[in-house]
Amino acid sequence: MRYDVDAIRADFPIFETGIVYLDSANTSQRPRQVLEAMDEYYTKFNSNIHRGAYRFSEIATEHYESTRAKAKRFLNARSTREIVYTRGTTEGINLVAYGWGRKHLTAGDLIVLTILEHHSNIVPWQILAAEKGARLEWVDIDEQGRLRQDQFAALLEQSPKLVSFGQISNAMGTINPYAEMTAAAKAAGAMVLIDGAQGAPHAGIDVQAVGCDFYAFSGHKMLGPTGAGILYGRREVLEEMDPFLAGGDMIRTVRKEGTIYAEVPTKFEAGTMPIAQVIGLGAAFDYLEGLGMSSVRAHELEMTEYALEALSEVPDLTVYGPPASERGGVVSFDVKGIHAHDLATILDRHQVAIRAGHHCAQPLMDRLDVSATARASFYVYTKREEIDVMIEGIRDAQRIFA
Amino acid sequence: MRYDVDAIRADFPIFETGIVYLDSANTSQRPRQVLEAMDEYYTKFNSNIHRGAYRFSEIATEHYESTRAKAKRFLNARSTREIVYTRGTTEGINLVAYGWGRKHLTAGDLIVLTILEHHSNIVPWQILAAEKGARLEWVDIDEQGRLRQDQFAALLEQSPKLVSFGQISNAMGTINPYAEMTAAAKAAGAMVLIDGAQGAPHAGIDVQAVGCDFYAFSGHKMLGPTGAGILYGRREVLEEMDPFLAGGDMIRTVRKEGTIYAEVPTKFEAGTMPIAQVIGLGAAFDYLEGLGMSSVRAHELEMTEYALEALSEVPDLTVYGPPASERGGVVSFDVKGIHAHDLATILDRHQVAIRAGHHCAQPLMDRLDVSATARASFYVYTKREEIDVMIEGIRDAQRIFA
Amino acid sequence: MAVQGGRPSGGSAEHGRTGGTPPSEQDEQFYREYILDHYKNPRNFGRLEAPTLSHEEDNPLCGDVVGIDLKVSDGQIEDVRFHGRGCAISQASASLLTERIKGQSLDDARKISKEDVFEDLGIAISPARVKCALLSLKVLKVGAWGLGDWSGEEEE
Amino acid sequence: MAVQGGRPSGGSAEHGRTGGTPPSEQDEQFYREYILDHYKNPRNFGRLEAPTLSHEEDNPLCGDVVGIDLKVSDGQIEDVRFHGRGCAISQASASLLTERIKGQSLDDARKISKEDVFEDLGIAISPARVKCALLSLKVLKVGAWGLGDWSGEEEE
Ligand SMILES: Cc1ncc(COP(=O)(O)O)c(C=O)c1O
Ligand SMILES: Cc1ncc(COP(=O)(O)O)c(C=O)c1O
Repeated sequence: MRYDVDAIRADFPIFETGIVYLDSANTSQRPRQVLEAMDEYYTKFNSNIHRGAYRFSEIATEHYESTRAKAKRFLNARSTREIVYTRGTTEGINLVAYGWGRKHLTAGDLIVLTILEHHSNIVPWQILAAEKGARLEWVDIDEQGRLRQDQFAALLEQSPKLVSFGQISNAMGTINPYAEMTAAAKAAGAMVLIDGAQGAPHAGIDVQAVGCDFYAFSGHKMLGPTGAGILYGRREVLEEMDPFLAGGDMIRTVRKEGTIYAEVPTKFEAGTMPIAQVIGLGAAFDYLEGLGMSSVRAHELEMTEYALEALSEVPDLTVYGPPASERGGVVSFDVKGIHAHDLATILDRHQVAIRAGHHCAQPLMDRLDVSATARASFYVYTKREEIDVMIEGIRDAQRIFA
Repeated sequence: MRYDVDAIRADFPIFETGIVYLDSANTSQRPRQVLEAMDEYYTKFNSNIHRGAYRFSEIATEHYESTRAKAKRFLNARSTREIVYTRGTTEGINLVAYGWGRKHLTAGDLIVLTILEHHSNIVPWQILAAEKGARLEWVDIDEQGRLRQDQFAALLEQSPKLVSFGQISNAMGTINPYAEMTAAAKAAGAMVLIDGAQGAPHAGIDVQAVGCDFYAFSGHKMLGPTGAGILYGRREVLEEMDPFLAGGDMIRTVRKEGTIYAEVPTKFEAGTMPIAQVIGLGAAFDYLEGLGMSSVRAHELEMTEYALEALSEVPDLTVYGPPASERGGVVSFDVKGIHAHDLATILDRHQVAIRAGHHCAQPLMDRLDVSATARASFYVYTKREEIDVMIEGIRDAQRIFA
Repeated sequence: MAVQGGRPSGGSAEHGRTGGTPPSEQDEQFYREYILDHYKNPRNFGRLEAPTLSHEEDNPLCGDVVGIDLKVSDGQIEDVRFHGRGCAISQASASLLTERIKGQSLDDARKISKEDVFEDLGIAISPARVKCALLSLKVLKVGAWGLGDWSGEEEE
Repeated sequence: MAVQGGRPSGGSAEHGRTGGTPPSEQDEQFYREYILDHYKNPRNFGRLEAPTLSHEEDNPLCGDVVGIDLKVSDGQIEDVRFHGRGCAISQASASLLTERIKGQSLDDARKISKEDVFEDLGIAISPARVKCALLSLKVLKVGAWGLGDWSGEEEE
């Protein structure tokens, strides 16, 4: 089946505004199917879940829980009990830091991160390490933005308690060898968390085949609404973790004298959850499943190749990171003499939305010795012509700043 | 201006389904204004906030931040810096338990709760108390479901570190004398958290006049979407708290060696927030402001009086809690010989949605020595006729179970 | 979540009163005579003197409690009693279950499925009431045969 | 959030190219000649030998850095230098600010407002760029007069 990008774009009302949206690694656009799923909840059976003793609540609960089954299938998890709803990647990683980390880490323990990480996969571990007296070590990159596997192997010899790294870098686009890294880390006895914020939308994962213990990602980067994400956790690991947020619904019984928690995943879902957003996320899974994740990846690869080719023809322009085949739909670059922010402002005048800044990856910026880069990122709806408009805008900026 | 409930109902698409929705204390319905505000974001300027360097992101940021100004006005807070976005009441209370409680509580410290509390205002403190070796004490109720102020006063003499209680009980409807209680607790040197989950939608609050340190509530109970809520915190208190969730956006700078946090409230808002939902919540504030909170309260009082009157004519029916003037729009009751769940099922057949169960207030159920009650709750769109339909359904249930 | 029983479920939010049947008749159908009878006059209600096996469980969400005492000899359930409190569905289902297993062999009782319980009840059980309907079966499975955390719910 | 500068903002998501002006001309207007000139040829750039006051701040979001050295005597700013790196807006605004305060009394410099800075820049500053435009003023206010955490942003 041909990948029909125009047909796909017709599902996204936002494109009627004329925007050239090249910031999907930040947050994606959402198709009307996702918006309709939420509106259906709000207008047809709006009610709270689990607790109700009436029909609306039952329908809402079914819709809400059906997303768990979709997530299970998307990830190839063993059980829906391994699917915990969160607000997004950041909450998922924090949940692990609090519920698993606070319980299991002690002074002197080693946590291995990489220099490619997003702040959300750094700061929770810094706080945890400071609290417990644990150590953090960082895997560096080579000149093409690839993780230094020799260094990683050396760190594994120190028997880290936890290894946490991104499947795909949001700042450089690097696709890490996550399956191999997980296998090596598991063999070294470490717990493995994969930050799937960029991986889930653009590549997907088979958590059983990869064998990671945790996989955190955000719905809003994969066509879903803001406000809902997923933490996958291996059932045995989830079961022996402490709860994180406490309150209504995550309990079995509450007595003045003490509380018995519910079973996983309910134990981690306290209070009224983002019901409509979880339902919207379900529609996003459906949409991506309809396209097929391999088609999504193929389309992005095509866009990335096209963009890298086009950018290579612009003078005084540096691209960071590996070749297209080793990268997600993300291109970070720098134009000589034009600060990324100025570039973004000028592109904005051409209706082109890119991101400029540190991409929540300051340690990586320090490593590259830049304070900011410009970043264009692509998704299911990106067209060649949009990349052309961006290139035109870059050349315009060069004329202005000449 | 007359309170025109039919005009209000016309704003709520859900009523086209014919439902008699008497479960608003659980979650409210949402007017189309709220849904439209979110759809506008999704279809006209969908993008991430703060980080973007283009027009959409600026518009989204403005909309997102404007809710903070609305919340400030709704609560009469001193500054928008005192408004922290959360997922809801539960997350707000947990944020305080982690960010303030973990830092300031030590062994032997006293936390005062009440027997009326929702699990979300119990379990976080149980966990904290267990971790720190702190004590929990509970204020009991009298026979009409009012908090025993004599007992509260006695507990204050023990100089509690924290007093945390609900403005209005979700299970019994009791409106607590929260201003007096806060003043007394502050005079005794305690920190005061008010659980405003039921108070904010149905009564509102003036946090400066009341003088509480924290006020947590949920958007979804006050016409807003699921997934967004607010924690008010006094600025000085917020400023010296530890952060809670860590990650993107809540930082100023991240270095491998350590991280500097952003100022409040950003310090507490990690990762991509529920942008669309916060915008929707802003529209909910607008809607309630349009009605006026005193009109909302007056309408609910009318409905509650009407319901109490009508229920008093049903034989073998016990109502829990205080008279209408001292209660929010919540009526909990019990029909002899019919379990609340059976009653709810039969009412459901009459298209009437009520809640049956422990209402996430098991300690209160234990205190009342019941395992479950039936609960009807009212809001801005409730009509007398709906209460009539419920009464008819109750009588039908009595016929069936006779 | 698996939806049990005959009441159809799914994406539609149709909630109207169907056809010409007034609600009351529907409800009487729903809470069939004999279910109400089992609720009001539970069979095998009480405790056994010296039970071979005894177990109790609750459904914390609505406070239903069911406990079952069994007297077993030679692999046969010679006597059974249940106690508890809660909604009509949970108590009637317990009463019906005791009728089913009394005199049965343990082996046969072991094979009782959720579907059997729904069939005994003979009415459509909506998702919210599934836990009520299956509480007594859970007591039997977990208590009498130590089946761990059998929760009465299918996983997908 | 207060919206600074002339670019209108609000609920509308209009984003179209207005009128007949092609984008390039608009941009040239936006990044006016003299702003680009101040960016490429910053005035008073460098450091002072023995400054009376010296302070540096960064804008962590985009990495802009501005530092200002002042030589003050008898309440007059006798000399000033700035250093830093970053976008055109932040660097031009710093350069313009040094021109404004050089030779001024401290008292007068103390009164410089955000509006003055926007006026010196003479272009519409979009919300995302406000922090860039005001970084140098912040350096002056916080560093030279110890105004605590003046953030360059209004609170509502
Ligand atoms: C009094 C009270 N506190 C806390 C909560 C918890 O609110 P949420 O579930 O929105 O976090 C509720 C609502 O369920 C409530 O009624
Ligand atoms: C690699 C990576 N990790 C984590 C995050 C944080 O995700 P969220 O902001 O949705 O919590 C992001 C996105 O910003 C990301 O790209």
